[in-house]
Amino acid sequence: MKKLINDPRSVVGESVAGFGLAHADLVSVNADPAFITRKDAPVAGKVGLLSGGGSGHEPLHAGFVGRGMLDAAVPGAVFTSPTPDQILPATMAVDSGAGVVHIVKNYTGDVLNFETAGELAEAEGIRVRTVLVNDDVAVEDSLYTAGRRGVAGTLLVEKIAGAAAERGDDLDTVAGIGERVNLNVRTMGVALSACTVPHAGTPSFDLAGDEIEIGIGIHGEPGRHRIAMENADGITDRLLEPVLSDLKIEAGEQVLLFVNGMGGTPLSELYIVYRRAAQVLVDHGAVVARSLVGNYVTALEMQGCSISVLRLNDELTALWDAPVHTAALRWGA
Amino acid sequence: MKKLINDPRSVVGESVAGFGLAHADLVSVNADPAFITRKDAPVAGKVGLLSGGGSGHEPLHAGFVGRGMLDAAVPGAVFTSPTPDQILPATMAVDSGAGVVHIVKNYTGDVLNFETAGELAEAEGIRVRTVLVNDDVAVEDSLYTAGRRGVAGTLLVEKIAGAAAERGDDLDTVAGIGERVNLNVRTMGVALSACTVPHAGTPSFDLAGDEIEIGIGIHGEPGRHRIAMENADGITDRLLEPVLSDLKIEAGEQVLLFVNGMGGTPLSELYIVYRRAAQVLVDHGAVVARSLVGNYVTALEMQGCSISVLRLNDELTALWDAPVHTAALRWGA
Amino acid sequence: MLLDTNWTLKWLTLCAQAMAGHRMELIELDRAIGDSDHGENMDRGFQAVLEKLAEAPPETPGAALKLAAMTLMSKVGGAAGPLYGTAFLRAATALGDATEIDSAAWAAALAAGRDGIVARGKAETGDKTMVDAWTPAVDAARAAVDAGAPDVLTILVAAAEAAEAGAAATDPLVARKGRASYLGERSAGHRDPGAASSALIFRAAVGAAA
Amino acid sequence: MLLDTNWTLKWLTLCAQAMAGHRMELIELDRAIGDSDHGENMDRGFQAVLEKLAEAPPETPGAALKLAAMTLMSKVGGAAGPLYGTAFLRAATALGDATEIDSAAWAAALAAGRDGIVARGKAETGDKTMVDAWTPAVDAARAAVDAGAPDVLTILVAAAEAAEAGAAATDPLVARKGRASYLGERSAGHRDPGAASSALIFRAAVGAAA
Ligand SMILES: Nc1ncnc2c1ncn2[C@@H]1O[C@H](COP(=O)(O)OP(=O)(O)O)[C@@H](O)[C@H]1O
Ligand SMILES: Nc1ncnc2c1ncn2[C@@H]1O[C@H](COP(=O)(O)OP(=O)(O)O)[C@@H](O)[C@H]1O
Ligand SMILES: [Mg+2]
Ligand SMILES: [Mg+2]
Ligand SMILES: [Mg+2]
Ligand SMILES: [Mg+2]
Repeated sequence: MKKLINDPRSVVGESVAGFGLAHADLVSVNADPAFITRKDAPVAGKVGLLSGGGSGHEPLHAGFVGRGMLDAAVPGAVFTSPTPDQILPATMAVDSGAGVVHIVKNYTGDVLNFETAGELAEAEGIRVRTVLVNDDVAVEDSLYTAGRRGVAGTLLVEKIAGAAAERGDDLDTVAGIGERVNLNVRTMGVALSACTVPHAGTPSFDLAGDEIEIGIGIHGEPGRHRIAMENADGITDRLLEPVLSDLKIEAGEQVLLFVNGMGGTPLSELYIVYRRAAQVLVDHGAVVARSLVGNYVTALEMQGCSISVLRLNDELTALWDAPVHTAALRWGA
Repeated sequence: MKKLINDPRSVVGESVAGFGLAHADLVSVNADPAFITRKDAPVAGKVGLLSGGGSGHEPLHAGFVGRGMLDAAVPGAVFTSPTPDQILPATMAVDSGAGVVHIVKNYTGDVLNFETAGELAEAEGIRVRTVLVNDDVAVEDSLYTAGRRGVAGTLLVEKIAGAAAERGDDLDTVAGIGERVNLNVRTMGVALSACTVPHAGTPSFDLAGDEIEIGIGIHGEPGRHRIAMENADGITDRLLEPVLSDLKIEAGEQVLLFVNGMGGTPLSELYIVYRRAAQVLVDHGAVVARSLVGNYVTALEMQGCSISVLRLNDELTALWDAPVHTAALRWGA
Repeated sequence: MLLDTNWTLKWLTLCAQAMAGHRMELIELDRAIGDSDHGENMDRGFQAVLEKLAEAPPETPGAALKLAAMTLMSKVGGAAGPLYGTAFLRAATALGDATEIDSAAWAAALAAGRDGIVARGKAETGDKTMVDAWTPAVDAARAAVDAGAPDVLTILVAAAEAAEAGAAATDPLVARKGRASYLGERSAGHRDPGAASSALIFRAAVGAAA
Repeated sequence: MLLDTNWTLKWLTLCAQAMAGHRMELIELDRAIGDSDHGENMDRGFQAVLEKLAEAPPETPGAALKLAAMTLMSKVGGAAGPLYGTAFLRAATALGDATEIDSAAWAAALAAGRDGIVARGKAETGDKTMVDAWTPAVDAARAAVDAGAPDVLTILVAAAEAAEAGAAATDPLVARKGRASYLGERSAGHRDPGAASSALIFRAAVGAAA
């Protein structure tokens, strides 16, 4: 394992500290317990937006703290959900009295820890609403699974709900918009290589030189199945098909197309995937009205990508376009 | 070799096409010969700013085309400088009559191809000034080398010269500011792994599991020397020392600190490096007034990073802060 | 013999040692069907428990387990943190202020712990989770009490053996809860990491009484 | 025998074949001390030359070389593109409108080509570049002419052998120009890719006359 780290146990602390130094104009970092807040938190009268989860997905979530997006991010250990003793003070730090929305990716650990933190916050008199993100079509939502995972679509929920909070929507409205985004986004991912969790020291799975994992999440876990390597267009078609059929995109609908890198794939390759995906969508009759391409919701240095499609309407588009000023996503501000 | 590509020979064309589709609001793409221009080029009365070089360094250069930065980017094959038959029409497409500045990284191939293109453009009546970027302190500038390489500092030259052009500076002034940036920035890089050029199919060099390459460029070439793996703080110190001593940074001076990922290193690790580098600079008495952390000037999926330090003054800081609206760098617009 | 505060402290100490000693093994189990963090999380959590116990030594078994519960809750994270935290908390509550615990009280505390895990995680037996170690352990303890086992050590041994067998029995199962459920059929053929760490915890209880 | 348009076309065709056939070998040489693209670039460039020649077959050796020069310039890129482009252009200029080329004219054209490379790239002999193949080739051709070699094939063979020896002689050198110079001492022990491709070009000239 070769990584630019000092000690597997100090990875998150040092990385968050560096993030705080580099973006001191935007965020404040609380070292212990670890959480990051918007510099000007709590913003008077504004609903607070908080998200968190295991580390290793950077820039998610800390990179999205700032005006028009998150008020707080709570980083756990690598691939480990954060704990209530982090989530609670972060929630308190961003509550202006208007309540706080927790954006939680659907994993057992995240759900349980946020559940406890939410109860504790309510006991402190803070109103908390939770938006559960579960956009991954690789996992069937059935009695036989922990339900669909939250993956790259989380960014879209955070951006759009963040814009709603910024314009002054109340707690239920912000949460409702977050849920609407979640209902209208689907994602599917592929890994060309595994990643190495620092404290584990070995790759998260073993993959032959000519194999890829289809239907992976963002924690280095193996995917739903393994197939022989294919070219970019073939892989793109394979990822996009379940996304479109699950989302039931119809001709004429406007969509946002998000090609997300897993961390170790060059941007140039993401654009090759984007090209094909955009073509397929157009052939499908959809209108690609907005797009995002880059390494945003990652799994350390994993090679691969995910494709997300979000069904837009005028309101969601306007909220997507609204100004955002964070370390990793910025426009109009 | 596992890559999200269709055919090694179509990598650049398809990637640029995808880039054009994803950023149709910002850029126009000319397919053959390949070049990318700002949507509204040529901008009346404005000096044109053009850069280019081999592909594989994305988002450099196409990701920096837009308001406040480049008017055109000219992508060559992977790690291969573009040719005059691309550079010339791109130059013509962005000349509004005010002349065009070519920002050229100092490699024999780039220098020769831009030289020819510049002569041909002059023959067409276009005034061309060239800014040669050579910020890499790993290479000694001596009779016995092709001179220092242009690496991550190129981004800083493009941003700051771009802001000068945008505010209406004339050809010589824009070129002069670009040269001033180049004179005041130094960079040093490290590779933890090699990268694989698509048409070559094998990693660009072989590195044992416990070795790293110090003083690498951005073309997958081996570095100046190979050492045993060290921790992030040790590597950071090793990279920063020659940068600071060559730049002769003195106590009280304001600097911009740029930690650039080579493409395959997670953002979290770049922030660990940033943290140490910022500490060292502060101990040195310097003031880290601006910073940039991310994968901006890459070598495909290489793992590693470079550290650049730019000596600032009020004018350079103001130009750095000026609005920029490109696919990969955006603020104030 | 009755279980007392000393035993409880020794048990938690042996748990911490077991997690440190089996850290890589638990990571490796989680690598196969999860995200490679279980051993690291449990190790970090129980080290923190030891620190907390040293700071303010508790006076009853229940107080010790409550401190452990709160610490696991705030230091482990992931799925295991809240689940183990709840289990220890419910067990602590069941024990109340008692300074000495007999077989029946211990069996009841274990059952309360298991019920806590099920209440939070909603897993059933056979879902390939830590429940598959806890439920056999709880059942074995209860059965031993019902059979009139007078000695608490017998209870601890019965529980440990049942937990170990239960953990081993997760090998062929297809996971239906937790992260391993995403793998579907591919989760079969691997031991559940949480069941494995649970077995270590039950075995440590025996060691503390030896 | 005199060199004519047919020979020139055959030469360029054999160059293209050689680049395609030695593509990986040249990539491998460039991988060791450069950026792994030389074989790919030369292959792409000479394939384009063949296409251009087929589109508008030139009528003189000079015209063929000029078309090759312009195509290499616009399709190869990197350092090799402008350098080979300049070499072929200067050689074409030296040949003028001649339809048949004798030994002396060919030796002079080669010298002009080499001078073009040096003018653009500023490399000296021993800098571990293509110049280390070209200069021995030019010298051998000139020496053969001076020695009165009547047959142009003799000249071509002398040049090819000298170029090959020159390329081989770059192995121990430390590069002082081009990308390999960044490696300093580490560039020693590897053949210069541009010298190797130059040797292939000189060898193809023999094949075209055979
Ligand atoms: N719903 C659940 N009910 C009971 N146990 C569960 C449940 N979900 C997960 N677990 C247990 O948690 C273990 C994983 O813990 P850990 O790796 O620390 O958390 P995470 O899955 O969040 O990375 C599993 O092996 C399983 O025993
Ligand atoms: N200044 C120079 N003079 C002569 N030849 C040079 C010079 N610089 C580079 N070369 C030749 O170019 C070859 C490299 O070509 P190529 O790999 O295509 O370009 P690049 O170095 O731009 O990737 C070297 O092996 C060397 O022979
Ligand atoms: Mg986890
Ligand atoms: Mg090259
Ligand atoms: Mg786990
Ligand atoms: Mg090369």
